[in-house]
Amino acid sequence: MTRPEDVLVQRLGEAVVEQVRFRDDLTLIVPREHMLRALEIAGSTGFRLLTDLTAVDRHPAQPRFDVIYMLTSVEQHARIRFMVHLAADQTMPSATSLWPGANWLEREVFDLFGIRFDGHPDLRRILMPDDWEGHPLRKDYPLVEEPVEFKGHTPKVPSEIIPKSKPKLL
Amino acid sequence: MKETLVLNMGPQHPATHGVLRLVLELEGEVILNLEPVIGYLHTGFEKEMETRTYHQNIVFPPRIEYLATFIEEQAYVLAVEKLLGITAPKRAEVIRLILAELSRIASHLVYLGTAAIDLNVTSLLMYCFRDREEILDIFEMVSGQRMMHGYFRIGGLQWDLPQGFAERVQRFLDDFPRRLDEYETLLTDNLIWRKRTEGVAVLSAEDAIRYGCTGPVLRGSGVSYDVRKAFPYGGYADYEFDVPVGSNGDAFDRYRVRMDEMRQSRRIILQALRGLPEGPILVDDRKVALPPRRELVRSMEAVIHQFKLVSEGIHPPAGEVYASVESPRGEKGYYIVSDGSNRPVRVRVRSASFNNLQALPVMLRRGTVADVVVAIASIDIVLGDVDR
Amino acid sequence: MIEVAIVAVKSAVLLFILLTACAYMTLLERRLLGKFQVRHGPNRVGPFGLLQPLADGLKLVFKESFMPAHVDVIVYWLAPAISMIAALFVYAVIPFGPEVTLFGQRVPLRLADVNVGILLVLATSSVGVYGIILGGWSSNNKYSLLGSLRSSAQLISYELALGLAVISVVLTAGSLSLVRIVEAQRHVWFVALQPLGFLIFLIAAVAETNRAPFDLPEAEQELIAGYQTEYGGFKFAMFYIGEYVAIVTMSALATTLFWGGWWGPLLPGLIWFVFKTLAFVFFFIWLRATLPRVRHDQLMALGWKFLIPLGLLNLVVTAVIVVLRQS
Amino acid sequence: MAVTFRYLFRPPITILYPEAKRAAVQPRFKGRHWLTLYDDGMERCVGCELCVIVCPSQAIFVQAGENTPEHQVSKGERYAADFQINELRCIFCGFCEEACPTGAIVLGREYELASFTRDSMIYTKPMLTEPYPGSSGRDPKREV
Repeated sequence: MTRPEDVLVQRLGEAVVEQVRFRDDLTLIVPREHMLRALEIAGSTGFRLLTDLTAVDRHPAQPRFDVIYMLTSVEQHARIRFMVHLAADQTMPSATSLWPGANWLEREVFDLFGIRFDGHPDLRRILMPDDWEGHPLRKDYPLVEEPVEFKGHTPKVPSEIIPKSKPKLL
Repeated sequence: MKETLVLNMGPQHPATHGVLRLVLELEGEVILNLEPVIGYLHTGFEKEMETRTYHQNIVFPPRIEYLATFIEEQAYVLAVEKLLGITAPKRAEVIRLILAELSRIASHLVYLGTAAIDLNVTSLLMYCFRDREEILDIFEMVSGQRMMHGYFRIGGLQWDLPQGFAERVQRFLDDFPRRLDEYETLLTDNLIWRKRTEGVAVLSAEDAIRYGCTGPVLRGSGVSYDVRKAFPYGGYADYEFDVPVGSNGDAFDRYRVRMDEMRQSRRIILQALRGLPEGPILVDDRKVALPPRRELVRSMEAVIHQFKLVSEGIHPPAGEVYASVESPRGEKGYYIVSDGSNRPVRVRVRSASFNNLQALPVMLRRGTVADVVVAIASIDIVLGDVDR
Repeated sequence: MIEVAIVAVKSAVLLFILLTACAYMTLLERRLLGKFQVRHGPNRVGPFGLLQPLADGLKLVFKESFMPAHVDVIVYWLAPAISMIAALFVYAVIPFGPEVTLFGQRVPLRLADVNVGILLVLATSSVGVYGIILGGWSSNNKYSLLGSLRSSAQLISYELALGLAVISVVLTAGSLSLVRIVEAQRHVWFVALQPLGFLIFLIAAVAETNRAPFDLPEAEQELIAGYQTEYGGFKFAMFYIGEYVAIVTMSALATTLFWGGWWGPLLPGLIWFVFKTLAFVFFFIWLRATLPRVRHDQLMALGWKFLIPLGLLNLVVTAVIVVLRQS
Repeated sequence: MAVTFRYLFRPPITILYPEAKRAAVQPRFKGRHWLTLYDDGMERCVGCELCVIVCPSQAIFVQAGENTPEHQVSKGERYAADFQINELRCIFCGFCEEACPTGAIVLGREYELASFTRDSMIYTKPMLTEPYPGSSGRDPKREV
């Protein structure tokens, strides 16, 4: 039996630059310019539900952002994840023409990461106030902290109490 | 040219279930345009979770979505376990499942009560909360807290079940169907209730999928998609239950679906209680789980593990996973990106309410002000979940 | 001279009783709702919360009398007053009991026996709705406006049905005077002769008093208390009194028109009257604890497509029977 | 309507707080903190700061001091010279209790923790330490 993911990968062909499989999750890395086309193909292959659309900030690595699309096939019970590497100054094509539900998700990514989506009908901030400056989920956005109040002592700020360990690469 | 009235409903409004603001453009009482404005409860949980260890982050999920607390914890814990490549022992898994299903009942009861009070059935709210209290009492018995439990651990549970747990749950479940029937007499058999919900806030199956709706909203529209069946997690594959599905996609169908889901949850719990296995409740991996407390006095090694695990935390391998569960509101997923350090690089909370709420303008095309209330209640949003 | 004094004393006593009754109705309602909802209800102020209405009243009177910007000041003040006065005025003609003898003076337990009493009742209770409409309009608030619009729509739909039901009773009794109507029920209460009329009257009465499940003008969950939104303090209290007195009025009317007024075995008439009225008040509260609210278009549909045709039918049938019996 | 009518005669389920309290909180209830003692009166806390580290809301502050033979406070080398918990920050997750290797910090049964000033909600060591062994409800002879 061929799984829907495999069918999709076959149909996408050249558009997929890299396939990553980690703990049964299949991630397809697609270049930015093919993304919309890839989503359209995925949609017609049965992955009709746009479960999630989000981004990850890899600062200071380059390219800085990953934009992630998670699709689900409601009928065939399969999932697929698309990932686009995006430089800080690049924009993404909007998926709102394929899924009206992408509207808010893209607004959220814009709000929290500052990634712009071309062709989005109404790209405004959604969670933060309209006059907010900066994009909070970027890694270079400072976490504003205050030490907890104690009598006669000023402890370290919360995020420094457990030191962040060095990333170990597989 | 027609004159229209722009009405700001919320963020302080009795029927918006939190700090939701709706901008309505009205002609008389008929809605021409509707735009939900969210973000009033945005607390930056995703950012905060990046600054804490995997273990500390257990406290956040129930605070994000405060009605189905155990399901939230389950979702997060499952995601981290998937990242680590471990599974909890069988007994822990079953206990989680029982508590998650109790959470589902508790959450649906809040839906039922608030949906009823939005239509001014004031009494039902109290009846529902009475039943919910009993569930919360059970939760307190198990975890020591009624809502923000912090009971699930990565790789298992904090404690085993207390004495008398099964009997208490059994007692609740024995009485529960009778109460549900009572509520159905109050609502399902009530002409006014049916008139107010049938054909109101209709969402077609096609629209529901296009807007990314999940949970009872999607199932009410006739799509049988339940994460518990589609991508079985946490042992759901072992139990028999049905996925109730509606047909018209209106507020009444969503109500029916939730009522039936409560009965199904009861069925699952009964099966799970009967088949509750004995055994450990925490994985025996000192890199993930704290050593048992009795070892701390005897073994120096245990103390060292305890110190190391608490002060440094868990180090999952670099990678990214997405794990989701079926919350009472729909698919609740945690997407965790790890770089191999003790803190996540990114935790993305896929919330069902966020997507479901987005479909509100579609549901209320040419509806009236009175329908807004019904529609919001039928989506059953939790603003903490929407804004995170 | 002595008649005037008696009427004055009676008015004062009645006013006092009504206002107190209205205050205690809030307590009764809250306690009963509490009972319905398996909780206690207010019980902090005084034994069983008996002083709660007093505390509420004092609070409302002494509260700062605020006024939102851009209101139409005169109408804004006038509206609650209309609402309250209209509600109280109805009691001029409601008979509470048969004549009693007090201090050697025969005192009828009513303020006046107007020969078109029932018309007066209907007329004044309609005036009460103007209070709501004007209040909502003058508040300069969108919710209030919507509430008052709903109220006017409701008034038109239900006043008619109410009237039709009442006319059937009038035909049966052969008089417009409330006292005569009650006296005509000495042997058979009209609820037995006019069951359909009673049903129509009951539904219309609930709608007329803006009570659940027809409390659309207030509709807390939709319109945030509708026309009352911008009112506070004493002005709000007047609205409140208006509303609760209207409930008592409708209960008293139902008793008078259909349940034989003061007639009843053993006990004195006044007690029977009060007892029956209280039973209806209880019914109103019970409805509130149980039923969902209807939508305004459904409310209109119920009124126009259902109640009014039925009322007309009832009227025609009654008329035919009355004529047949006379001939 | 019959349903609500039936309820009219059922006893209320709410309790008249504050006159009537909840019958009993569950044994596992996570309430206010206590620093427990051994049954000989020694402090269990050894000032290791694990609770400080694990606390997700950083509500705990510990300053360790060295035990000396003349001034022996706990059964280890060190003891908590100062121990404060900001109960306003505390989210009652119970992680501190779980992390504590000597079982010194426990969450008690008290849930009425309201106060009028922020200052009075910062519990200091004298407020946190049990007045006598076992007064927090935990057996002072227990192993951890």
